[in-house]
Amino acid sequence: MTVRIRFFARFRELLGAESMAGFKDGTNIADLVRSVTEKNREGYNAIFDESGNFREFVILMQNGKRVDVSDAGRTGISDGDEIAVFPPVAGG
Amino acid sequence: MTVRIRFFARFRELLGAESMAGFKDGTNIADLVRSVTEKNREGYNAIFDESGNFREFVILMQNGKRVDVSDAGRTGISDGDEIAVFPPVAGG
Amino acid sequence: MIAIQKEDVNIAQLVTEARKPGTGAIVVFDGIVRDDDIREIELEAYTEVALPELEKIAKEATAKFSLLHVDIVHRIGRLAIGENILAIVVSAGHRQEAYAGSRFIIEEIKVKVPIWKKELTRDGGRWVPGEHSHGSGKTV
Amino acid sequence: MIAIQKEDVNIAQLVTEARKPGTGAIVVFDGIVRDDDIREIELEAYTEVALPELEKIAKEATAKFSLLHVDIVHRIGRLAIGENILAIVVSAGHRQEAYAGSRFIIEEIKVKVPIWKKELTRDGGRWVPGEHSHGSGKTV
Repeated sequence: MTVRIRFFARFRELLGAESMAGFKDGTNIADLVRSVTEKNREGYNAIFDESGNFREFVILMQNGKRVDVSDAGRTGISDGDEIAVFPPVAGG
Repeated sequence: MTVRIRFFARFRELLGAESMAGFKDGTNIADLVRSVTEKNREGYNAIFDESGNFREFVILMQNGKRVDVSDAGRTGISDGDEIAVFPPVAGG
Repeated sequence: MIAIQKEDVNIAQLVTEARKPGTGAIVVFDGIVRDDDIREIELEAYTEVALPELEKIAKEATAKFSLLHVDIVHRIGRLAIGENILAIVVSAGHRQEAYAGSRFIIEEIKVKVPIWKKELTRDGGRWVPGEHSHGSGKTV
Repeated sequence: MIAIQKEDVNIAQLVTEARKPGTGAIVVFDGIVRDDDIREIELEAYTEVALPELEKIAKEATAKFSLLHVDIVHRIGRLAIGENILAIVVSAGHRQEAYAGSRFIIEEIKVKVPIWKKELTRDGGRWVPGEHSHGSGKTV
């Protein structure tokens, strides 16, 4: 299945605005973000801590709906999903 | 001495915008307002209660400075003073 | 600009000119003649006292909330429904100060500045009671 | 009008059009690029999520504060010092609702809407940390 991953702000500068990637069924959001970022040391380190867990401030969305980072490891993805990864918002 | 008395809003409608009047030295603000209004029953009643005291909400100014109605009976006036009498403000 | 005037106020121009160095937030309050079953309203001011009082309120707000710019324009005379009564424009470095400064100014105006409003209705008129008045604002 | 756009916003026109029947107060918030030793800022949005989020905030504010009209225009792209970043225009019957509604909207935007700001300085850039962020907003 094919999933679109989008990064914003500082994460976008490090990892690019978006990528499409194929994944096998049963992949969860945490695995997906890890696999897309692991070849980019600086990008990976911006999002994950030394233990490989999402940094506390990272925000994840699946098709525009917030997914708590603590749930990302057990939240499955489906074909055509859009996963967004970004730092805390700062509009206004 | 000559003093200018100004009325605003509802009091102006009842008593006219302003009048100049001559008074003898030693006159206080309460006496002045009473003497200027006493010939106009409706105007007088808008400002004074049955006992002849200023109604609680009446605001007095002497040369642009607030004078509490409870002090009006012992606040003297001077030649050239401007005394203003008005109901609670409602701007904005 | 602190003014009491019959003419309408150009809010767009005030907002443009409020952009002083350091400005991060501008808050505008625009008081409008509301259609409370009236034909129009008439505003009256004790201008010689009201104008310095507005200037004092602007100064106090500036000091208290670190404002960078303050405009207060209060209209008098006859105004139709939908017309501007009062425009307050404040600039500050941050939004907290801009909102608080704006609010301070309107609340002070409501209780301290000698201006009165009469609602003109089909059957006569009614002086709007002051917000902190003990009076009843009865029809006269 | 709820929008995320590169173009500037015509605040005067919004204020004119905000005069819905029953309006007694209009409050405008105008967020401006502040001169914090920067050259300009660059704003980025996750527009597909940010726009419906702004619409939701406008609806919530309308219900909660009995607003008669709400505009929110958030700009993106590169903006110079003194330019408008965000305009919020709300109308209500009374000032209390207009101020509270305006304030509610800006506070919600600050924490809920996926928009980011980068300050461009002489020696590079700095992402502005979110107000409720745990991140440090360090220079990158």
